[in-house]
Amino acid sequence: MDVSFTAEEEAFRREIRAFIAAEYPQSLRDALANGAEPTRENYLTWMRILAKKGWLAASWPKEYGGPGWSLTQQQIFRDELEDADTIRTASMGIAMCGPVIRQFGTAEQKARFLPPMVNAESWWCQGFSEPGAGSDLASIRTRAERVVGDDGKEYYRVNGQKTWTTLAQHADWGFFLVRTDPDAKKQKGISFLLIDMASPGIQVRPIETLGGDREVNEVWLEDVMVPIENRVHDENEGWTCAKFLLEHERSAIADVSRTKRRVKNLRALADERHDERGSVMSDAPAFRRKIAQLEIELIALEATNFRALTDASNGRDPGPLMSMLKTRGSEIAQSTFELTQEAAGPYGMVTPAPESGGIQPIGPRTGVRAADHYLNSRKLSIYGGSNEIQLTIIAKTALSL
Amino acid sequence: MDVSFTAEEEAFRREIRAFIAAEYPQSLRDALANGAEPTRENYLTWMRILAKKGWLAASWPKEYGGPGWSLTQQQIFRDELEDADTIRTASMGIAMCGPVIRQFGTAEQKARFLPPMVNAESWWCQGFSEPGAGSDLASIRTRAERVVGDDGKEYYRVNGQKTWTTLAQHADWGFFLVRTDPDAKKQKGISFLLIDMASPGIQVRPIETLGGDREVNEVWLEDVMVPIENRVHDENEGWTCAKFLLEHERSAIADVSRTKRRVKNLRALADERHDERGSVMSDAPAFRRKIAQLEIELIALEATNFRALTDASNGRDPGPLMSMLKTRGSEIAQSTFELTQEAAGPYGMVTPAPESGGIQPIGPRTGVRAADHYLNSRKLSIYGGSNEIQLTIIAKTALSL
Amino acid sequence: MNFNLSDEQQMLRDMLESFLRDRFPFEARRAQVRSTATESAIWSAFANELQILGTSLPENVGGLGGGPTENMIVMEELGKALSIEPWLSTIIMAGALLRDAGAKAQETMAAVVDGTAIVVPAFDYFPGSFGKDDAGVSIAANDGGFRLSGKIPVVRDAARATHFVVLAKDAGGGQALVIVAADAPGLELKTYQLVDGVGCADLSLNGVEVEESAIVARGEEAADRMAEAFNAGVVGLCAEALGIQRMLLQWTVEYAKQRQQFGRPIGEFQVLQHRMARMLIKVEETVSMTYLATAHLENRTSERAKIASAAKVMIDQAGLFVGQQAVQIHGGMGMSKELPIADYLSRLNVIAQQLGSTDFHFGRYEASSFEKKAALPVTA
Amino acid sequence: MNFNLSDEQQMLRDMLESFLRDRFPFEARRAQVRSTATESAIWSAFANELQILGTSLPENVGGLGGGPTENMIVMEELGKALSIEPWLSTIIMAGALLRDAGAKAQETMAAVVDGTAIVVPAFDYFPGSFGKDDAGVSIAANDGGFRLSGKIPVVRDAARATHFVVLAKDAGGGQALVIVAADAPGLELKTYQLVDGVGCADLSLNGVEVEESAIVARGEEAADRMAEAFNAGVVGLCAEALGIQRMLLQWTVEYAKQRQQFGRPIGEFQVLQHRMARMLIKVEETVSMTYLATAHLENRTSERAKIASAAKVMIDQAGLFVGQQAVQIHGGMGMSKELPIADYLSRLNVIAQQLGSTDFHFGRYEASSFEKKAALPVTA
Repeated sequence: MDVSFTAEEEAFRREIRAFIAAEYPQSLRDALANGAEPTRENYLTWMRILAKKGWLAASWPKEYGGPGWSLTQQQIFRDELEDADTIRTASMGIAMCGPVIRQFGTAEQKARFLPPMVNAESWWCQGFSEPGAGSDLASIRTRAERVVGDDGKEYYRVNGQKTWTTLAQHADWGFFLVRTDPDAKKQKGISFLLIDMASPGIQVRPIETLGGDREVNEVWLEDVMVPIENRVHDENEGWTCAKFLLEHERSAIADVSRTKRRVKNLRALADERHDERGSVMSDAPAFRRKIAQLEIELIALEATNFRALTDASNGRDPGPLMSMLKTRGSEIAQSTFELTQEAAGPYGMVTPAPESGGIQPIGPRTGVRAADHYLNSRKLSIYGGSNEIQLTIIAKTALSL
Repeated sequence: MDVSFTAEEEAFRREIRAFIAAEYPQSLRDALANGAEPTRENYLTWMRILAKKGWLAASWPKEYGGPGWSLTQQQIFRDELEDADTIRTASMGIAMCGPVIRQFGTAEQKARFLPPMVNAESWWCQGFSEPGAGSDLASIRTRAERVVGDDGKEYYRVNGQKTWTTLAQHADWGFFLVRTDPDAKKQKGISFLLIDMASPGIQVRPIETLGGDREVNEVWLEDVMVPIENRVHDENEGWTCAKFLLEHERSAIADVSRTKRRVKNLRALADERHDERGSVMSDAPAFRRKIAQLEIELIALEATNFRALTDASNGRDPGPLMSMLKTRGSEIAQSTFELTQEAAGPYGMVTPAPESGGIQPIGPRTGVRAADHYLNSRKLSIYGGSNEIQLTIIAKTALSL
Repeated sequence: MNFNLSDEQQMLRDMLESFLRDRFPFEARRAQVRSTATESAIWSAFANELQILGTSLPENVGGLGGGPTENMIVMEELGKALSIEPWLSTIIMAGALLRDAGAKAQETMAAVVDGTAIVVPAFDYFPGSFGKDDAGVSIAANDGGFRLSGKIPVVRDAARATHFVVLAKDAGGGQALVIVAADAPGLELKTYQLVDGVGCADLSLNGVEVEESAIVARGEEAADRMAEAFNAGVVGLCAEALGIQRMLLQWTVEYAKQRQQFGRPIGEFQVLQHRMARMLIKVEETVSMTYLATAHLENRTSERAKIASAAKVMIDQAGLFVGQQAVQIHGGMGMSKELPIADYLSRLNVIAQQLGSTDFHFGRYEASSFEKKAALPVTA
Repeated sequence: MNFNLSDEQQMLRDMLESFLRDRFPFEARRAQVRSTATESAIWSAFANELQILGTSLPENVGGLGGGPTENMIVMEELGKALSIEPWLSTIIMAGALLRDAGAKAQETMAAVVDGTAIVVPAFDYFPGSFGKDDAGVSIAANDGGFRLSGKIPVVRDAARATHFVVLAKDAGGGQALVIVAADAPGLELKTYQLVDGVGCADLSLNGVEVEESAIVARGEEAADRMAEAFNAGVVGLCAEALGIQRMLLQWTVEYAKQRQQFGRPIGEFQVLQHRMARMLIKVEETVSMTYLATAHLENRTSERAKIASAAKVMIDQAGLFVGQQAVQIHGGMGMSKELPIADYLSRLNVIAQQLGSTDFHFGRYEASSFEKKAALPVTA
């Protein structure tokens, strides 16, 4: 048993850190101060820098344009990105759709779709949830019928509605679950399609969330024509792709690196803000105890995450640890937002003036928009398979109940 | 809205307090020191004193030999009994069986069974649970067949096994749920019988619980002959009696007065014991916060209990408040035992030497047997309809789910 | 000992409930929050149509002589409708600060009752700050009158105030409660909105001049009035939170009965049934504590501050659970603006910090329960 | 960075697990707890059959040179069997106190390895007391040797000890670690049993005489050894708790699959399924923290005390939940002596207080996380 890093790993960490310090644009930091909503260009600026270095597809093997890092290296990379408070990279392509194409795609699909992901040239969104299919994802109704197009080629004609589609307004491409056999039972009869978001018949409408940025959307599809070669895996095998992908999503959702960064921010805030009795909040025994509880849970989460990595890198199936990471990862992140809201007090509760790109804070910047972020964090236990679904998975798979 | 007591109520409280101070035997206090298990005679000593005063059946109307107190007076009486740390009175007759007989019994049954209850002349136990019928009480299998006895009279011949029967070893009588129609569905086909515990064919065997006193028993019934006139209500109407009774039991289980007393003991203990840093535990911020949380929950419980009393005394059905009182009452009592165990530390963990009537404490008396009492308190969320059952009742009845 | 409402109190509840249901649907609330108008048709109707502004105020200002119970009833209904009317500031807290406090106070509160004035206590509704150096107002004699200078952060309802009641300190540390007109020269407001839609402001007083008559209380009396206003405000918040929790529970149960997943309503899943039962338990505990704390105010018992803090703690905790579970059970819909769920949750979050955080009230309860001190600190 | 066990370590686990399953069924445990014998067939087998007593001890006392990982493996298995053997006291803690501490220490530990000695640290396993006046041992020079006097409360495993390691203070406040034979004249034990079945004693030393060679460390070195022993003991407790939690979860799941209510196994009820999933999560978190804390000991990192305390906090909390829910899901059977559930829960309750309560370890974690102190307090 060993918790130390090797000299090589420590050197790797220094390399990452130095790169970020040198290359992360100050202009980006300035633009995102005061809780402003990032633009598409903000995201792409940093993604292009990483892509140029070959680090955007950090989890990918070399043969597909990734750096070919070990799991520990990937963890170090994530830690350093978050620790430096860099803007998140849009990950639907790299983390979710890419692995599906690598696993189930044809040689043509790999050649066509993977390089633009690696090079920050295509932005992907996920079209899974529907108004009637949330936790019960297999009950999707978006319909894809085979038709012959005006050009004489075979197409899927897609009609339906997707919802809660993150950042769809920025996306070039989407990966969709659609029903290709309406008579088959639930999980059967679903296919996995790659759809050009510029196709005629696609409409993206924002879902307004309280205090949230424009993050989620409804996507309406009306007679959208999708070439047959954009289907990944066999027809009616979409559920296999989705299950594979959800496993990947879940491990990302534990999100240890990011929560570590947020706890650091919380600590800074608690060092600055005074409670009603005039004590700095990190000196108030009750608040300090709450932070300690959070930190201890996070230490355990990181250790569990590490066990899952160890299993995966030794070729063992981490199994129900994935559902645990999703459940506990989301809960611990939510606690962090909750405590940050508490530490920020009224200073975190000021709303942005309409149409502004941010707010004029009434207190220091650390707590800006803490209340909005808290509210937004409630989604963490809902999406990607709600925590109730995860607990059922754990009971069924790990305990055979 | 009013939280004050009237002058009459305050005078009533003084009267109760003076009576207890004058009449509660010091010999009883001495006998029960150091966590000794009370004997039958210990219980009866105090019950007889109360009965002589006319206060044993405190919740009963005058016509049946009770004092005819208002609900507020009853609450004051309970508060004072507990506040003075008096031995509990065996309540299965007064609180549970008596009300059923008053509600459903014949004039003969009332005349025969109620006065001995009021006068501390009969001790009752409850024969409901069976090994296969815990939460699912309606699935009891103890069988009662009608037969003609050697004396030519009609009897029920009862065969079966009851379990978790509290203090059955002391009981003169038991009230039992038995199946009189094996073909009827669950709740139908059950009757409510009063059985003389001295009847041939009854065997009472203790269930050993870890660190617990001899409190619960198995009761085996083999060809026990029960006169037909010992059935309360019609044949196959036993479930009606049981439901009526369980409502009564539940309100008693909130047990506010007793928990208040226990919190007082906890406070005394926390004033005395030092934590690892040398601070008295009631000065340690974390432990003090736990006590405050407990006290606040208890204040809310008492107020909810009072609302239920108000409803009942105004002829309104308190409805799901009863299930809430059971759920929260048991949880809050369990927290009290949990914190008492924590405050007592090793001093509460010493086990009684075998066969002794108590233990030689290694610390002060306040914390003696705290660990045993904690363990024993786990039953509070199990018996009388587990808390899971209560939550289902709340969901069904109050929320129509 | 009883928790019963009188017939008049029951009528007040019914009237207000049906008024707000008809005249203040959720779209009206959204519109009011978006607008920057300082006039409110609802408040005007309270004054003129319903004539309820004086319900809990004394007869010497034209009120009906009610008290904490009437305030509780109103606040619960305002909570149910998620109203942003300044009842808490103007009727409950300013009412307590100015009750029987001389001619100027009575004249001001009389204007409140007829709807022409909105009086707001100018004190930090969210005690605690980043460095306390520049907070606080000083008062000094000046040319026959007095002069006020200083800053007060995060004053709720400030944008709508016609008058403020300011707590100021003189050079010797003596306290004074002073009425200041909102348009007084030297008074500046930096306004902003919080996530619950209420307009707040940081106040700066730069040599604001007031006459002797504007001083409504001094010294210990001023502190006592602050404590009364604080306790009454805390209990009012509890009642508001109760109304909010009730609606969240009701909507969640309705949604769970109708929303289908896995071929049946999600309300049939045992885990959600038990969770909603737990929500109901929390709501009923909130009822119990709100009633209890109100009755203690009503009876002016010696425990009223302790019970008010106990109530705030429990209700904040209940609100956290009820609000979070309402969102969770609504799934994504709970976060969308199509439903009012997130708005109600946001208000609960603000309440948890308003007039003292949960931890502050824990501490205040502990001080009273463990230290047997006669007087409790109000804020710091 | 890895949490993998070596093949030898895996073999140790398998061997011990199968040995305890065969030779120490729960009836044997009940009998051992009831008896007052100080001999244990299990410990003898550890010494002679399995020859594992030296697994984690250095080669200079006849050990195999293992360390924290081996101790973790053994403690987890002892926890699964609810064994009361003094591995924690004798191998882990006395092992840390006496490691490389001179001739007398090595001779004593060599006797441990061959099973002829049981060495027990004589210090309060449950720090904190009712008035601390009479606790503590003094040491004074006497006639070429030394003389020890004082009291030590609640020493675990005392009844089986052949030797104690006593922490004593001289008149100048200097500390010394001293080996004292259990049969030394002037040493008195008041013995009793705790609810987990382990024999404890309050020790009185009334002028116990020892030679210079019995002093194994002084001053800062003595304090360092105490700290090492304490950290190692805490992590050992975590591993024991892990074994206990595993069994409680396993039995609960088995019971829920078999126990019928309302016409089906109670394990089919969603509420209980989710609760058992939560139990599993807690057990897996216990695994993670136990591994992590063990690896920090193994690497002797500067964070080992902090992580040990973090582990104790989390594992105590997990134990409370897992233990209580095991009883709840077993219903009445969970409290009956027919099943071992309550015995396992009782041991978890004792662990939550042993070598520092949950709150103590919270404080120790906080001191390290918030105050950036180099040294952490061990006990007071």
